[in-house]
Amino acid sequence: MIRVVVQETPIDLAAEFALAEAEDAGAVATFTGLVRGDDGVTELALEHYPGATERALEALCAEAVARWTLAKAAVVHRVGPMVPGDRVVFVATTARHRGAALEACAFLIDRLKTGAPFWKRERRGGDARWVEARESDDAAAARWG
Amino acid sequence: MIRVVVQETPIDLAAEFALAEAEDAGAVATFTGLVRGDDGVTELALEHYPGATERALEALCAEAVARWTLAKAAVVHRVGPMVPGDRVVFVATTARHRGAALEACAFLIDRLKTGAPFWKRERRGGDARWVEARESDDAAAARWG
Amino acid sequence: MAIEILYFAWVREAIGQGSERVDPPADVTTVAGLVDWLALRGGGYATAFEHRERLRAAVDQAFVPLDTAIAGAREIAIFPPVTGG
Amino acid sequence: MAIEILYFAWVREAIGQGSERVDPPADVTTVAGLVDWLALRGGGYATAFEHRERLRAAVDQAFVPLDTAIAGAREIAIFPPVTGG
Repeated sequence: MIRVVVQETPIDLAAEFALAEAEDAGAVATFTGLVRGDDGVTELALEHYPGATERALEALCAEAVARWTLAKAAVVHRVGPMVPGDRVVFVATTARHRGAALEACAFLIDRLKTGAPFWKRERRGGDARWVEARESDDAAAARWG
Repeated sequence: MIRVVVQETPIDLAAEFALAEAEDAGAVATFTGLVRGDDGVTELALEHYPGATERALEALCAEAVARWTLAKAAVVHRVGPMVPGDRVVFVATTARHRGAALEACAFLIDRLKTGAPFWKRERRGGDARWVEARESDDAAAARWG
Repeated sequence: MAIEILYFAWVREAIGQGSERVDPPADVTTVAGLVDWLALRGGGYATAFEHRERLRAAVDQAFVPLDTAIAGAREIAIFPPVTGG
Repeated sequence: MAIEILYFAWVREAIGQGSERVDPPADVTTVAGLVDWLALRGGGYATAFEHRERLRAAVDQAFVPLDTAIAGAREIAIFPPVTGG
């Protein structure tokens, strides 16, 4: 089962966890990305490409489900303005065994960094700038072949 | 920060997640192990070595925090009788970057399978038996050196 | 051949709008050619498209290299490298 | 030299108790020696300790090989390979 949501509202972890655990699959791995406030960022805004984003995330989830025989892959991504501490992205993978769930979770977060059309703009006080793509993200995505 | 709890009561994910996110660290990885009911198990009982268990888990968390520069490592392990769907173990790691959080989470769950004194007994109807140690668990733990 | 063009992030900001319909001449056959043709308008277009190596594109919502042909495309998006997650 | 011995899982079940205090003779110097000495009691002890390769041990709550010396130990635990998580 695949669950992909792109939303402007806060990510509800309790609800997402309940969905992930409902699969009776033994192992649930999750990754949550939060807006960091430790480098002076006061606001993070995410723009996306409606339609294309969901298609890209669904394709990544389908690849993960097939490659690791997952019971479930879920990606919930927030867009719009956020503040430090807000959840930006939540990934959950459910499988019979832990290795599959953990690897697939790492795969999804690495690949969605470079393979889904999201753009981040950081605001520090009065100064706003678009975040540059990082080579380390390309390298992380590339290791999955 | 290290959080180790061995408890007979159900694991409260919402409370554990709130603690993990309170670190303002950007990346939170979790693993949850659930009792599977798909192979006829009607009850899973976990026995442990009080005192030694907590010491072993704290040592594993300290190793993970040092090796991956984590903001936090948490292991919450349930003991006593459980039924399918119940959470057996919850691991959370919090770090500045996702790679560290994900790797440390996998390390902790692999190592606690072989390095902490827990013993599982499965009941299928009227038949109860102690679970045998698996070589695949030893192999998974060994890959962390 | 009218095509819907979408712009995102700083490409959108420089151009001043998120989408428009354009009807390029017949000798514009690839995404790169479309970018060249739009850049001729100057102003925000010239700014947005100044550094071609910083541009990425999608044709009908599929990521593609800039030398991809645009024959038959209904929707073309031009944007910076993605920075999600 | 009185030592607290703890048993877990099927070792505990076979022996019929989770802990006891014992006072082994002076020629019992290692965990393996202690196991040999206890097995001489027969019954549940002989059953629990029949397959030595299936036994693990801790001395004062630290995991150790069975050939570890027990001089000065306050608490020794004997149990099967762990199966947690």
